[in-house]
Amino acid sequence: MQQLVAVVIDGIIYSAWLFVAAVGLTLIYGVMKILNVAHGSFYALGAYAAASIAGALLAGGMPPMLSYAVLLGAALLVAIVLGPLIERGILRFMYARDEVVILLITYALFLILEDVIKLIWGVDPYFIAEPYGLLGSFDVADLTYPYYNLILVGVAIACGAGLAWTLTRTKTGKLLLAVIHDTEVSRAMGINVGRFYMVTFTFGSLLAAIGGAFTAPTVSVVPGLGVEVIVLSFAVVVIGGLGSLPGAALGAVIVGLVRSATIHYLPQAELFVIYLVMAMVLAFRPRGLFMLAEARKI
Amino acid sequence: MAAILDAKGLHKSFGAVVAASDITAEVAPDSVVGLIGTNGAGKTTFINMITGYLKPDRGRIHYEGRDITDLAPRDITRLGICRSFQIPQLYSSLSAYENMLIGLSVVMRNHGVGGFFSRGRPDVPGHGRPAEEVADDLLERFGLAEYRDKNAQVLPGGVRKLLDIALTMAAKPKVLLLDEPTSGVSAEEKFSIMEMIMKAVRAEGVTVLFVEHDMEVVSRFAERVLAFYDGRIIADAPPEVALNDREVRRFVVGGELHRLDEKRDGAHA
Amino acid sequence: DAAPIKVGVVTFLSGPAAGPFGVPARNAAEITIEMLNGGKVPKPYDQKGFGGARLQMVLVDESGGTTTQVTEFRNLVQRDNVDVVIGYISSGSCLGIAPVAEELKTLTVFFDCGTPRIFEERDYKYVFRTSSTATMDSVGAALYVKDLKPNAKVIAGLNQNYAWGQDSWGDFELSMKQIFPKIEVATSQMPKLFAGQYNAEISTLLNAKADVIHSSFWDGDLEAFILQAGPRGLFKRSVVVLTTGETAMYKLADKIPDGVVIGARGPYGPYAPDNELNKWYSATFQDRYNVPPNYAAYQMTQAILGTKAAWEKAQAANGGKRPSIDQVIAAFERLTFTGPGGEVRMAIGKGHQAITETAYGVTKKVGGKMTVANVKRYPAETVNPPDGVKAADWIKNGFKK
Amino acid sequence: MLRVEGVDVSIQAVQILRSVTLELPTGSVAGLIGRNGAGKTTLMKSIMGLLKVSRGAIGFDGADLLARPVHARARMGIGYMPEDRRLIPDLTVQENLLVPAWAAKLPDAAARLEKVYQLIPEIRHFAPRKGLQISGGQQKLVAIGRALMCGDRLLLLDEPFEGVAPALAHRLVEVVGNLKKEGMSMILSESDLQHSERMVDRIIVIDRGAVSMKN
Amino acid sequence: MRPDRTPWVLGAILAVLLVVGPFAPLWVVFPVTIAIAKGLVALGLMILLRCGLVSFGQALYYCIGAYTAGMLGRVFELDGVFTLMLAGMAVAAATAYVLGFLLARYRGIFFGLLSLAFSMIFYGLLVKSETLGSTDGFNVLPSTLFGIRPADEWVRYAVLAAASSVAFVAALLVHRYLRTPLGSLAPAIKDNEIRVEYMGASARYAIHVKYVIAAALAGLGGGLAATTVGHIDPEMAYWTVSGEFVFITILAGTGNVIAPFLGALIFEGIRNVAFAVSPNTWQMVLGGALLAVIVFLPNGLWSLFRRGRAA
Ligand SMILES: Nc1ncnc2c1ncn2[C@@H]1O[C@H](COP(=O)(O)OP(=O)(O)OP(=O)(O)O)[C@@H](O)[C@H]1O
Ligand SMILES: Nc1ncnc2c1ncn2[C@@H]1O[C@H](COP(=O)(O)OP(=O)(O)OP(=O)(O)O)[C@@H](O)[C@H]1O
Ligand SMILES: [Mg+2]
Ligand SMILES: [Mg+2]
Repeated sequence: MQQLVAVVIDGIIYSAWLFVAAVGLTLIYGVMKILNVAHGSFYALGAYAAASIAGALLAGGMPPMLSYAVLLGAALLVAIVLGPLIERGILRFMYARDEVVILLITYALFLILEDVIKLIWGVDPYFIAEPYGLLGSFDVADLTYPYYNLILVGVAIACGAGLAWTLTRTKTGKLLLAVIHDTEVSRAMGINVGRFYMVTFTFGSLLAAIGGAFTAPTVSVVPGLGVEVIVLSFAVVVIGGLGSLPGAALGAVIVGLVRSATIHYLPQAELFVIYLVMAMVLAFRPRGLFMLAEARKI
Repeated sequence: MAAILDAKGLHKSFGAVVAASDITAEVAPDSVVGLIGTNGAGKTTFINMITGYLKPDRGRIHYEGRDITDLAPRDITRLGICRSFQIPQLYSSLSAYENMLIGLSVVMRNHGVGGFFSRGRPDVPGHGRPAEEVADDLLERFGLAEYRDKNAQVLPGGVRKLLDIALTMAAKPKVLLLDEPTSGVSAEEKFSIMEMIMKAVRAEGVTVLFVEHDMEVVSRFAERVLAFYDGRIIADAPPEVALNDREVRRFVVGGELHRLDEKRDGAHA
Repeated sequence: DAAPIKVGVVTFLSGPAAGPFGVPARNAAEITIEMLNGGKVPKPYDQKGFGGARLQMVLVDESGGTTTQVTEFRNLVQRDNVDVVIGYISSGSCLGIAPVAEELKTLTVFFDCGTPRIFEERDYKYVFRTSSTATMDSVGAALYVKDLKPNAKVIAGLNQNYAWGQDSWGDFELSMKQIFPKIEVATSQMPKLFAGQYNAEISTLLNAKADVIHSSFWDGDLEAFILQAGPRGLFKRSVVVLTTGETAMYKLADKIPDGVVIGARGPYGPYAPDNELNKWYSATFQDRYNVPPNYAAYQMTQAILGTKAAWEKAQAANGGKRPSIDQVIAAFERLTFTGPGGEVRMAIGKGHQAITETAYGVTKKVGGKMTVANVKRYPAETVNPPDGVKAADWIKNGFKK
Repeated sequence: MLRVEGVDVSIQAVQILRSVTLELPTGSVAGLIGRNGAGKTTLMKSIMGLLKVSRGAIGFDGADLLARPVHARARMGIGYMPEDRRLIPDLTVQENLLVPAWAAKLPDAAARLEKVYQLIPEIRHFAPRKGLQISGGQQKLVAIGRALMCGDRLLLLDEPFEGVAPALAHRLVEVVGNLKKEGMSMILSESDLQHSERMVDRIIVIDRGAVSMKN
Repeated sequence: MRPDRTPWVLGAILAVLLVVGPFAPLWVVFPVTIAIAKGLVALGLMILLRCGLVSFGQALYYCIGAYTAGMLGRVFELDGVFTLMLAGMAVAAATAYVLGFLLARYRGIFFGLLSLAFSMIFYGLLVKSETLGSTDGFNVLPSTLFGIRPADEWVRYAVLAAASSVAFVAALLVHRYLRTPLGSLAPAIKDNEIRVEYMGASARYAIHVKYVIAAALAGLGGGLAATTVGHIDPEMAYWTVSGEFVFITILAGTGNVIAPFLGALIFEGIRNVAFAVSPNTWQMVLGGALLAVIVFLPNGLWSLFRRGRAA
């Protein structure tokens, strides 16, 4: 029983992290049909910006409680500077090209950004551990968890709910669907497609950066941080069904719980459990959990 | 003579929308049937069911006495039932000529010709000439020669339509189903194209079903008309009779009686 | 003036291993070669370069996988005509490079990689390794646990799921079973390399209530683990042994509580002996890079100095003329030399594999500064197998032949 | 009033439109007639801004259209119906209709929607269905309705009657006639004058990318 | 119809490699051989790419080929280059035949990521197999040619000659296959599967066949890489390796069977140069170069040659 509680809590914490890291990818893929490998770079950039800015401010005597706001601010900074730059500067000239070609472009960007990070921050790790312990911790089932984990869960829920509301309940969401499907007609119907793309890309990047920024306090920020995130996010997004927000949420929860159960009961299998889950889900639902195979009208 | 195509009690609904309710029709070999009806009456659904794209909820379809209801589209096609599409289905990144070549190569493969070990340029079964020649010939006959090397994606609407039909004709069908073959095609060409198709297939005793909104075309080419309304067949008669049927005039043909009853057409939705 | 000697230096310059190992090692190579060329290294290394000939460094990144590394190695030898290659952190690279070095007849000195397999599986003529194998770290850790917690009953492990992590845990578990025949293994966690999130693993470790937790985590993973485990009280519940903890101990000084067992993969960093060479080395390094040299830096310098020692020994035997590679190799085999970490003996692997002493201690903050206390040193022979015996067999046999 | 002057359009280095000049006074309906491939769609797309004009000028009510991006043209009250319908498959019919209103943030979206339903009552019956579920002809009706949502000054309808059952086509002709009375300008393309004959004020004949006007 | 010149060009390339090989510097011979191995994998990916499928898990078959070769040496002490390559190919093809039943149902990103999942599961299994050295892998026996072990100076050339001959045959066969009805169906499947079905062909069957061919080629390349590099490790199945193959394929373009080899050669070349000129920031150089190729050569490297011919 006690172990089961731990499985669930650990699973949820991991799910929250996974969801925040992955949801931006779903958004960008869903809208722009771009499998954005540079997503990992934004995650890493968010973490670096958060760690270095918050670190500097804390050293300069900022009240520690403000550091949470700084994490968010750092992520915003990264996304607002780089998102439009990359989208307007490079990607927008490529939309006519094949999906895989754009994928490769983001891969090339990822390579470049890896070294940019190295040039800016060097290879030594950055830490911004204060926010993690600051709020104290709670005990369940003989285990101690810092409250910070709840912040992570909160961030995940906030991102998910906000996005879901925007996409399904607002006109903007519907217009996005139109843009996704047919840019030419969307333009002719009066939609400013360019702005939609830019905002979407920036927002997706922002989510990645938030993921990185809020993970920073729990890890050491080092080169290569973003690599793992890429495939994990892809897995989550595919399990859920591409472009589906509830899908991404459910995918994250499934992966999180399964991984945590594996670690508790069968640690040896942790290495490939995520891929097993992905293969199993796809075997039974070839287009992910939340994507309906709709017949095309002929 | 036994029917070549025999649909019995076909029923198909999409949620609350009934697209086919108790459609029963026998088609005699070597006949030409025109399908008319309001928009959303169920004409395309009927063709989709015959060609295996949609499975009817109830009812069976027989072709030359064989039950084909549960076959996949490709198997039905291989039996000789070929169709064209209301919205042209082309290989959009390929040129018109390449579209034809691929179509023909599938035909050859289905007849076991042109595989990895075959030498030279074998003839396309049914056409008696190598694929390259057949392709150019078909393009020529459909007036598509000038578009030979243009990508299907950028072809004008009417031309896409014709290419779609030409692709369908490549397989030398025994039953030909054409979904609005002349919509989008220039007025001057409508008749000549239809005539050309008829001439090509009628000599070989091919059965033709075509959906059409242009009543002149229908009355000129169809030997028999099936009029659809709201998922049902409301008239089944030679064109002179069917087109003067009261209900058909009211719902389909229009003219003096053209004011529509607003409550009809899929009013269940 | 003698023709310069070209030295290929290979270490991680990108990716996660660059920060803790690769770049410190590169820095060490840079500064060592520069000092050697300037003749500024204390005795017995005060001759310029190698035997008077200047050293010229050709730098290569170790990233990109074995195929890339083999390609780059060939480039170094056949395109850049280097005389000797010093490098390689990853065991996979070392295993892949060794046969190629043999094929290309190029003197190759591994400075860091841990796997004992290299000289156990094959004999090499051109390949040397100037640091001890990972076996030493695990055996040393077990011996230290014996001294620190003689009543230990339950152990648990947290190691990365790849060869190094598996071997480290395997050797440690085996050694513990030799030392404590009744020891119980509560759990062995093997998260994926660079997973970053260890909450679930930490929960299982907390639940294990083990006396000792062994981890060969390094770099970002190690640091993330420390950051996440600290607030959850893991260090209070169990004694944690971090076999490579030295690379993190200064950076995370305020996050590591007292009493954590720290290893440095040999007598490096805080465990380095108090001799002239080390005083010079740590001061020079600190001066240039503003951080103390970590064990990867020590190992790199040790490899360069060892090669120098062999080279100059061969040169002396050759009447002061530049020696051939074969002569250098003859001099290198079974050589004993001194690095900033103390004495190194090329004692096993038919004289190609070094053994050194090792040391472990526990963290202790003194006046806010991180130090190690309760340091125990283990002579080379107690923590390394004798020549010709496989590490695993040696442990299984109760640390005997 | 729409004024097209000496417009050349090339696609991938092939010239499609050659020095097209035409004028369309406010409140008049022009039939654009030509064979397959004559350039009807190309001309409409050029006016809408979906194709790049290499030479010439297009003005609408005194504004220089070429200087405005596509979406700005739509927001000026130009409605366009592509020949291949192109509804958004995942949106319902009603949402498809509302897209132009949402895009331009029109305050009277509901009223406009209601007007479309009144003009083409058939649409109301399948309004809750998804774009990909309705039949080809039904899609055509929705596409026309969608063009009407934002097009309150100029309508560009590319083959609006193709695939529409004759009874309904007659009705649409009447609808068009009523709109004209409200002062709307319109260009309808058709391959001949089968449906539009009775209501067009002028005929634009297009052949191999060149136009000639008839009144 | 334009006469088909590809077989002649292929033959000429083979001849050049065989003749120039002995005189080329050894540090060139090795990466060229590696490029041929990767080119074989890319050739398979090209077949899939032509029908719009991108496999992010082709490293699975590359690794299977390599491990088959390695295991044959380890267990049965087989060391003939051709034996090892063909064995790798056979095992890869057999695996693909089985997995193909599942994968042929998938399209787009789902195909890509499901194949990625399989390769990562295989990677996980290899990492767990400590007797095979886990992530460190193990050495492959030095290879022989028809039972003869060439002298050290000639080994590289011998392997190059073997590799280029095999690649020549493979490329010729694939070239021929692409012109058969089933082979030529690829762009049709990519564009419009409904139409393919309505022509009477099974897209799923065609994809299954292509998948097996692609896997066979990857296995062949893996076997070759194993004997060339002399060391194998599970990393060969890692997704980044698959990613590299995809990159090469797309860089090359799908125009011709020669393109993948060209792409592999240029990719290896760029990386070699990047490593040499900028050891600390080679990723940036590589990324920049690749970006430039994608942006300025929309149809892949092959378009360079196309354009030259048209002019
Ligand atoms: N993207 C393109 N690339 C190349 N040629 C094109 C492109 N788009 C159109 N064309 C060519 O421009 C010409 C005019 O085409 P357009 O679609 O305007 O004809 P249309 O009059 O609308 O014909 P239809 O009545 O069949 O719809 C055709 O020859 C067509 O092939
Ligand atoms: N996949 C589907 N989901 C829901 N409703 C559908 C689907 N396919 C067809 N329908 C509905 O079924 C009815 C019949 O459609 P069908 O396409 O057969 O009409 P049609 O007679 O071909 O009309 P048109 O002349 O407009 O092409 C229509 O009301 C249509 O909206
Ligand atoms: Mg229809
Ligand atoms: Mg047109």
